[in-house]
Amino acid sequence: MVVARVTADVRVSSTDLGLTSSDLIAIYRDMFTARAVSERLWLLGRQGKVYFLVSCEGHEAAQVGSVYGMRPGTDIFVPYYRDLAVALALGSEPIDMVLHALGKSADPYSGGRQLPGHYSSKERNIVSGSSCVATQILHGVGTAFASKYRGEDVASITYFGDGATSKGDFHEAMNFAAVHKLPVVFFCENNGWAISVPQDKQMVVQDISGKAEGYGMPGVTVDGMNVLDVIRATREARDRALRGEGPTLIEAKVHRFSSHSSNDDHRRYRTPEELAAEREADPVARYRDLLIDISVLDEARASQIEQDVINALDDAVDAAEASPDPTPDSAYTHIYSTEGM
Amino acid sequence: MVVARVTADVRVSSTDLGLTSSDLIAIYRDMFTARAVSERLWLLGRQGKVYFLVSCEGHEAAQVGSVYGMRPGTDIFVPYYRDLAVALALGSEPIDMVLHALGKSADPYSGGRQLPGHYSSKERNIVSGSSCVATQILHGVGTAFASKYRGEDVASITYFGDGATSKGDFHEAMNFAAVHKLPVVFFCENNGWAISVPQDKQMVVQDISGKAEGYGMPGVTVDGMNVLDVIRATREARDRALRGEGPTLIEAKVHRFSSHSSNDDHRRYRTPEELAAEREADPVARYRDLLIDISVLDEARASQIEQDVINALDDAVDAAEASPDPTPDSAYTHIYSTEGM
Amino acid sequence: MAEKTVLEAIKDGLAEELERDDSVVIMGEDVGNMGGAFRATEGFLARFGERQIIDTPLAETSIVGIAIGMAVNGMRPIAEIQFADFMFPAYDQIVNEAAKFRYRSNGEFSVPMVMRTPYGAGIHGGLYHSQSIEVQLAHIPGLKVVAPSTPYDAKGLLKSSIRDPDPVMFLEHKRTYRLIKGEVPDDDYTLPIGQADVKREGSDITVLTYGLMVHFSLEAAEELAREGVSVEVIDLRSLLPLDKETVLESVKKTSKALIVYEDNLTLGYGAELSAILASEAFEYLDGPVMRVASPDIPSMPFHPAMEFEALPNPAKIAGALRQLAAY
Amino acid sequence: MAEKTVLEAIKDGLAEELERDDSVVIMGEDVGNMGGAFRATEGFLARFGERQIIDTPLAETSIVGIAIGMAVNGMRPIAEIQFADFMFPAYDQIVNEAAKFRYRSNGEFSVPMVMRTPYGAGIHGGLYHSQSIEVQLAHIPGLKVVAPSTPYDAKGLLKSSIRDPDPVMFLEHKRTYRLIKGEVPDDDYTLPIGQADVKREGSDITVLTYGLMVHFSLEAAEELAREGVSVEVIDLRSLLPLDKETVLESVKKTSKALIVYEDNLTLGYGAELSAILASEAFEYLDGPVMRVASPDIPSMPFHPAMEFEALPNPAKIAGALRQLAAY
Ligand SMILES: Cc1ncc(C[n+]2csc(CCOP(=O)(O)OP(=O)(O)O)c2C)c(N)n1
Ligand SMILES: Cc1ncc(C[n+]2csc(CCOP(=O)(O)OP(=O)(O)O)c2C)c(N)n1
Ligand SMILES: [Mg+2]
Ligand SMILES: [Mg+2]
Repeated sequence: MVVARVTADVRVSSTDLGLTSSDLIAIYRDMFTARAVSERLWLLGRQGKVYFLVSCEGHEAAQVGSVYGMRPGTDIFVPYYRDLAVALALGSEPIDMVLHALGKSADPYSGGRQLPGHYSSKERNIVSGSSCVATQILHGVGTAFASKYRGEDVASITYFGDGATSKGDFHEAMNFAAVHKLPVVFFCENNGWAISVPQDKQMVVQDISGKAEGYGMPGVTVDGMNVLDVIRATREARDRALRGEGPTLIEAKVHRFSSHSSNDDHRRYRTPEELAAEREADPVARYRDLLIDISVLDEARASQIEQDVINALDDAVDAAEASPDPTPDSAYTHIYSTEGM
Repeated sequence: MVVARVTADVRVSSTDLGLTSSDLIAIYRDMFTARAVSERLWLLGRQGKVYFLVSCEGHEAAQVGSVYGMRPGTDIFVPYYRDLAVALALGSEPIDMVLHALGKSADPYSGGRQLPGHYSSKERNIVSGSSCVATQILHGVGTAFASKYRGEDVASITYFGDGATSKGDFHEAMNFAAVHKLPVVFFCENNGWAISVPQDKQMVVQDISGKAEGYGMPGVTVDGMNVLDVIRATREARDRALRGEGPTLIEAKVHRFSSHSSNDDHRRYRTPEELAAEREADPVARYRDLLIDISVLDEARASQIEQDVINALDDAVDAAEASPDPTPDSAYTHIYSTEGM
Repeated sequence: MAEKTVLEAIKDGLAEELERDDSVVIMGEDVGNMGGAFRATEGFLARFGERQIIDTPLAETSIVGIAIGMAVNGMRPIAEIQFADFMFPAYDQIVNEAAKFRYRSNGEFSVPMVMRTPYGAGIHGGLYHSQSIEVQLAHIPGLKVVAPSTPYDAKGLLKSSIRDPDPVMFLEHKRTYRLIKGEVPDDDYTLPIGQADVKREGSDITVLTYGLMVHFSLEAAEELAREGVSVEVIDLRSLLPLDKETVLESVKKTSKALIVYEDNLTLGYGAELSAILASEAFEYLDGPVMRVASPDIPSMPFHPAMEFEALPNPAKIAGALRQLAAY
Repeated sequence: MAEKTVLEAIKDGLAEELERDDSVVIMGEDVGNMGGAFRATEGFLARFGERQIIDTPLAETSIVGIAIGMAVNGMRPIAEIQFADFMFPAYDQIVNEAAKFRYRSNGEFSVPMVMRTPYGAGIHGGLYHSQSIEVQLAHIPGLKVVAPSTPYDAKGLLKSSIRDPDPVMFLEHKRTYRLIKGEVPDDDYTLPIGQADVKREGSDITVLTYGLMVHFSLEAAEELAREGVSVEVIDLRSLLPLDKETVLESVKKTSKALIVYEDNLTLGYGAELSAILASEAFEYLDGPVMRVASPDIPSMPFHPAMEFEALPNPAKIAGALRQLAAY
């Protein structure tokens, strides 16, 4: 029976990944939270309360899986604007996301300075990024260099989309990391689109992982809609990095369920059929089903988790909306250190 | 007997390349001239008459071969600073090289504006380049785009060193050309050094041609010390381009016999043994021997050609030295078109 | 004549040039499938086809670098940079290549290309969708830099830019796209690059400005008029070359100058205008040359409270004008 | 104390900091094997090893971008750009990343890195080994920009730059490397970034300048002294932040200002100095604010006949000083 086989596979899989039942549930909570936050923020956008948004819908398994494959608290994360679920899985709270989206003074990522989608936390080793595509890939190589330089057992992971691979920064980062055998994981969330430009107008090849070879590093393609597969691939890459064998390029194939951003309407360049078909492989629903199949969750427990998340989110939105805006003159701080040299 | 086999091979090789005896001799003349000009300019440098030089010594077969593999007069050439022999094979005269090296007003490439090594000729379809490594690779993609756009039977060839492949421009150029199946040949003269940085500090891989695959284009490595091999590889790439099958990356493995430039002394970072060993595979001497072996040349005829070149070069140096310097106020022309729009 | 927005005028200008000259193409991110981030090329893919409307990979260095090669080989590419903030990866190709091609080849090669890009703040674009980049371009001999403020100017200057034999950086203030409307002739017309336009005549103070700030300055001038101060507003339109004659003539007439720009103060474009006045109109000046600009912060913060704190506005301009008037 | 060249002083400063702080590394093209294009790191590979002296692939975007990541993670990298002309490929990483890291993270992250690069002309480097790049950097809040002119200043400011918590662009005029000598203390010392230095006191005219032009201006001042004109020469040393106090104080004293820089005139660094004077010292000015700079050509041509035509020199500076003196 198919279900039984899947069940057995997953049990083996999760066990040899060292994941307990409560890990498996935590993973689900993170994925569901990411979805719920994305949807709620989108709603706030519709209500005109949020000016700009990037949703992570469709990327939840890839993003959450990548975090569970690394070692949060130790490793260094260099995300891009779509990585809402990365930030959540690293311990960001939904209220942080709402404060950020509203540009509130208490926005923990930037104090209301950055467009929504720019996660940053010194405490959680999430490195601040710009909106400029691909620049952060080089920063992740640099953080990895420093960890190795000091002889630390720390890896870096740097995230980017398929679009980013076209840019010189990607190339230079891959090459340098390979030459220096740096402990860095290149994590590409390939959703097949750079806004409206489909993959075949971006590149000739099908698999972005194939780009690794030219740099002398391994590349793997993984089903980015399957969180356990992503955990496994990321963990292997991390282990390899820490064994001193250098970087790995992981391509997580995913679908972008939403428009590129709240400024975009992807129905202008995609057919309803295409969009509906992609939604069928929903990574959150799929993983939920799996946990129920293998009896890590039952329907009631799952619903309870979801309700708790929604409730917390309701509170978060209320609290964030009531939170003060930045003062005008807060625009003038943190340009330079005030400590002098 | 080895010699006989080589002879037969070369005859077949040159015949199926469509090269007549006089072509074979012209090729030799170009290679020898390039060597002689390089050496002479170096001498002028020693005498303090020339401020800066880049020699093509060691790259002659690759450079001249690439030109004979293309169609001069029709195709578009986008060289870099080391491509003295490319410019010569395309019809530049030694005096042009000397005028250029001296920065004379009659310098046909730039009127004394550019450092020596920056060849340019609208008439000969040699596109002007900067000193900035790798930028020209994108220009060659653009010229190829325009030829294809107008439906012309014209290919472009763009030249660069191993060092240039590290830069984002190379990556972006390769990718775009592959996506648009452009009629362009990427010609990499891999001498294993970016000034003092050896290949293994530049990249992990041995063969630069292997970088092509990640872009979905063919890559070939060719012995850049063997002019006929280079002609064949370039011609195949050109043919492929004009059949509409897209770009090819050619890696010509060569040795840089001289220091990087007249400002460099490579004995600071290379051993005398290494340098001597490389000189043994001299592409000019090797090709000369070959032509004699297959009786296209005999010693007397070869010496005659060489003497003619040297004589012409003597005259060129005298004439160039007597040629006027640029006037100071020639610094102010050609910033914008004077024709208005 | 019809009333159009800046965006519509630009769209018309692009379409007419694509139609007129087959060597003109538009290349950039999302210019095809999506019709551009601001819809400046909406419908173009269907109308002109993939041949003339080229959706490129996400790589600005290559967009500009390849456009240069195309221009060198007989085409007239229009390279779109989706936001001015993303011009910087292409800066090397612009400065070291496009700007120097003619000069370095002693006049043999030229680069007749246009780089179009939306710049400026005021739409809550945050740090990376708000920057001004004119200084980095107008400092570079070999380039032309155009920054229109009205639909009429935008269309006429865009056409001139496309037909120009040299590389033209065409800067479109994104806040003007839909905000600013005006009459635009239906027939083909061009406006010469390098001529400023007196948008409002006055006798007491000269305002030198461009882009969105033209409109804010006109508002302020109107306010000052009610207070009895006559303000002349000069829209530079072209930043390189600069129409120094018009600038000097006006300041010699009014004897007072206020320079308004949105970029951060230090080494903003207005610094050069100040320097010119301090050197070439010194004897005519009856007061300090004043500047209203954004403060020296790295870029515009996202939250409107901070954004509007930092941006110049009609009230700030009026305030400076009052100071000058009272001097 | 010992007499050193600018190059020796820089070399000493680098070596001492590498020695003092293990988090300091030097990365760039040819910094190891070859000891740098100008030999600023000669012998360093042998002395400090491959760990601290990193020969990078030829890719400026990555040199700066990776240095940023290293700095964010606790190191103090010194990224060398072989020639200032090759900074442009890294411009995006400098402007959009290094300069904005602290601001965009609301103060959480900082980028304590130094970018060193030789700039300027006068050595027949042609179009691509001669450019000045200070404007493109000094316009950017979040960066610091230092441009010393003497061995003493170079070493002291270099050490401060390396220890600074923010990204510092350290601009070395390549013509001063071996030309300019001076006394340098043997012991560890630093000079604060942001303080100008009065290199010569005078009472009639103020010259504001930096880099090689300090020396040319001093020569011209000497000449004018013989003609009875007392010229004060201020070496800005730090271009961002600018020591406005020292500048204004001097000009208020002398009432006349000449600004000298090597970059092309339009929107060169001196434009901002002019603008500051025209606005903040207007009432003190007894003559136009003059500038001596290179003409607006794309870069320095190779042949010395053209190069020396274009470059400022003591005679041109003296000429302008005479004009001002006679005003
Ligand atoms: C350098 C740069 N160029 C252009 C943009 C505008 N832009 C923002 S996201 C994007 C597409 C990115 O696609 P991809 O890397 O595949 O990531 P995805 O959004 O699909 O996750 C573009 C073109 C930008 N932010 N930065
Ligand atoms: C963008 C840029 N960075 C640095 C330099 C300085 N530089 C000139 S040539 C060179 C090495 C180039 O090596 P390669 O591409 O292998 O060509 P080769 O000289 O070996 O033929 C370097 C670093 C430059 N000219 N341009
Ligand atoms: Mg994508
Ligand atoms: Mg090489």
